[in-house]
Amino acid sequence: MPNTPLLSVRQLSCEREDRLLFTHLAFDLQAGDILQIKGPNGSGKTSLLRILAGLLPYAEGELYWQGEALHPGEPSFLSQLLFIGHAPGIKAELTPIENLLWYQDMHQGADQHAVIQALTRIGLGQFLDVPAYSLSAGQQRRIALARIYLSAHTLWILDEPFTAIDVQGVADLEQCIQAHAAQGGSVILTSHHALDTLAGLKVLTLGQAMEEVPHA
Amino acid sequence: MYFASFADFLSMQGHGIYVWASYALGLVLILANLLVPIWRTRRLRQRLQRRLQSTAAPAKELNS
Amino acid sequence: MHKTNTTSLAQAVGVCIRREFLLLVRRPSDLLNPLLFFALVSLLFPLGISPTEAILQPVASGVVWVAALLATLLSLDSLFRQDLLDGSLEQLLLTPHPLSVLVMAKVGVHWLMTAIPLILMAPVLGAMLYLPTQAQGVLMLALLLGTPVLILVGAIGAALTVSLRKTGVLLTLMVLPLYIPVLIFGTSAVHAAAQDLPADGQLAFLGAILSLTLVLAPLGISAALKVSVRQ
Amino acid sequence: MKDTLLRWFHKWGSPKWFYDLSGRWMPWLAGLSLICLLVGSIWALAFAPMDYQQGNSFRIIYLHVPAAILAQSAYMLLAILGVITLVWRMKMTEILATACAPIGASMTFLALVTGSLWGVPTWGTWWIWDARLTSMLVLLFLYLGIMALQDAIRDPSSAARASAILAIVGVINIPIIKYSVEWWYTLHQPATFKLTEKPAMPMEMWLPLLMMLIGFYAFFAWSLLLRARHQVLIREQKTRWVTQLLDAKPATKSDPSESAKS
Repeated sequence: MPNTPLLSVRQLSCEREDRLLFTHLAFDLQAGDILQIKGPNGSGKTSLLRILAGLLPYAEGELYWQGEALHPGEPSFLSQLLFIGHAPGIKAELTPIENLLWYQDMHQGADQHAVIQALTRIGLGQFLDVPAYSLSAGQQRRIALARIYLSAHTLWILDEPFTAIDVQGVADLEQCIQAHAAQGGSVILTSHHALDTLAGLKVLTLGQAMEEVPHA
Repeated sequence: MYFASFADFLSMQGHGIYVWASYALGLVLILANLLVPIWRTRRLRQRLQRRLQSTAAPAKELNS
Repeated sequence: MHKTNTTSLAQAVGVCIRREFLLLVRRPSDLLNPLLFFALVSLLFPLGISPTEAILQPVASGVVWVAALLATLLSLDSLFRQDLLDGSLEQLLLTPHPLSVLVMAKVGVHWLMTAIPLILMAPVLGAMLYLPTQAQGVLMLALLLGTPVLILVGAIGAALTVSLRKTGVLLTLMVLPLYIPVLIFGTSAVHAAAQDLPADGQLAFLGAILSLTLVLAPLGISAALKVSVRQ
Repeated sequence: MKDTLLRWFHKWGSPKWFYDLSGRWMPWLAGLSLICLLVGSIWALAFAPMDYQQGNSFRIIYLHVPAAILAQSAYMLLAILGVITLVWRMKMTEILATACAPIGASMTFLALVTGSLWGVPTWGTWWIWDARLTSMLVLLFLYLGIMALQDAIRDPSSAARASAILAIVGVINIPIIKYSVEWWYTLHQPATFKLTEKPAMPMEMWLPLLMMLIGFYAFFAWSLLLRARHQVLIREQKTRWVTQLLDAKPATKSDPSESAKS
């Protein structure tokens, strides 16, 4: 097939605490797509992201990555995935640099300079050597978000990336997401933030079919 | 019958207390493992039927 | 499309070891508590039974081993909990590297930082309980072979109960029965050495249990972590 | 042949199929276990000969040995169900494992108490650190550990998968524990008469034992199915087949969130 979708989901249903969050969910994600998951709180947005990342078992459905069936924890998939969830994943005793260096070394390797640059870009320039426990929750979350600037992963799954970021930071992050999509990567994110300015944006509201958003 | 009389059967030359105690415990455990699930299933079915008939009550999760 | 060159496993393990080391060094109380507990339990026995050598000397190896067992179990309770709470445990699952190897790095550093001081302390407590000096060496060797098993098996229990808020007795109930072979061979090794008998049979057994646990436990720990995180 | 096995495997995997099938098997199991246990115990108590050394307390062997065998095979079953649960994620094996643990635990307890009661006339006390009794005590703690873990985790399938891992770790450790306790017993206890060692048994002794063993296994299967059916009803209470099963009138308007999970 000319372009197998990067990620395709078929008949996915998810049950949490015996409450049926969504059922028969199906969509395809092409390279270059930016998919925004919308829906009221508790409609299963985070659960869907965690299922795609392989962090949550699902009752029924199939997931395909580049055409092949995707099993949770598949190394070939994980080496292409950047997942930033609700919990920042930051060790409080380590400094932002140490935290970020750990992530880069676990995935694609990075040098100290690039890490410092990313942290400064996200607004943590003065807190490079401060242990994370003395930073605010928002700042800790930004350490995790700084991974976006350093990431060469194909698929980004971001859960509410724009919370705890100031206006200038949001614009910078949007521009980074747009560039990533332009280079053939794709992003799945949840956000209450309006993203209509992004090209290639698709919106999936849980409970309704996915629809293209005409580029403004 | 191995024993001469019923009394002899009960006393078993002094070992009766231990033998009968063991078999009593065996009976208790076997009955428990049979009656407890039966009773619980019956109770669950009744509560499920009552909830379904009423259908008004929200589908509260029954787990016992 | 992006050409992603993932870091090598050796590099990832090295980074994990460095991080664990940093974390433990920056939170020394976690290291100190098990050692204090170890000394305290050994102190209770003379008070509880009697201070005379005739009574303490034969039970010395048992007391030291039971205290070491409980101290290790105490240090394991919070092995993964903080990682789960701050989200780094699920990120560990999301790395392309095999989880069982990364977990070995973490548990290995934990053993190095908690069991080695314990092993160095054991002869002191042994002497306090009138353990003959010729048994001190075997005591340390037996502990050296036994504590990794205690920590690896205990880590499986810790991984299984990481998502529960309070686990205290549950972890002990699950894991202590599995410690019995180590306790039996460990104490009898020291006991034999105390009577100038060869203890290499028991030590060989501890070594066998250690090699079995080194091979199988990481699989158990990573499977348990995957069950606990994927909830 | 392979696909029929797979199809059978998957059929058993669906709770509805299990519920119907177990409904048909249970009467037979009930009959078999009642007959065997009744005849077996009467035979053992009244007709089997006394042991020349231990006297009538020997009759407890007809209860102690089947319970001990059942205790260990139930743990093996727990481990096997655990492997299937972890590898194939089958809901039914989760349910069967949850149902199996309490029965195994009560059989271990029965074996433990009958073992010590049996020992009283010969040892003079109700507990000595006999190798087999101690291993039985450890097995009881292994069961209690599994049941405590199953109880502690809220989500039923995570609880089943977590206790499956503990069961597998436990089953690997059982031979090691048994050997080390055996070795420890011979080290400290000079080889006195090992009470629980079965002396060579003549025909009229092991026939009732065989009968009791069959009875115990049938009872085990019966109780397992009973507990499993109860678990099935709990976990499938929202499905259509359970609603029909309860032959209650389904809600007037079709319930939108109704999902016919097979």
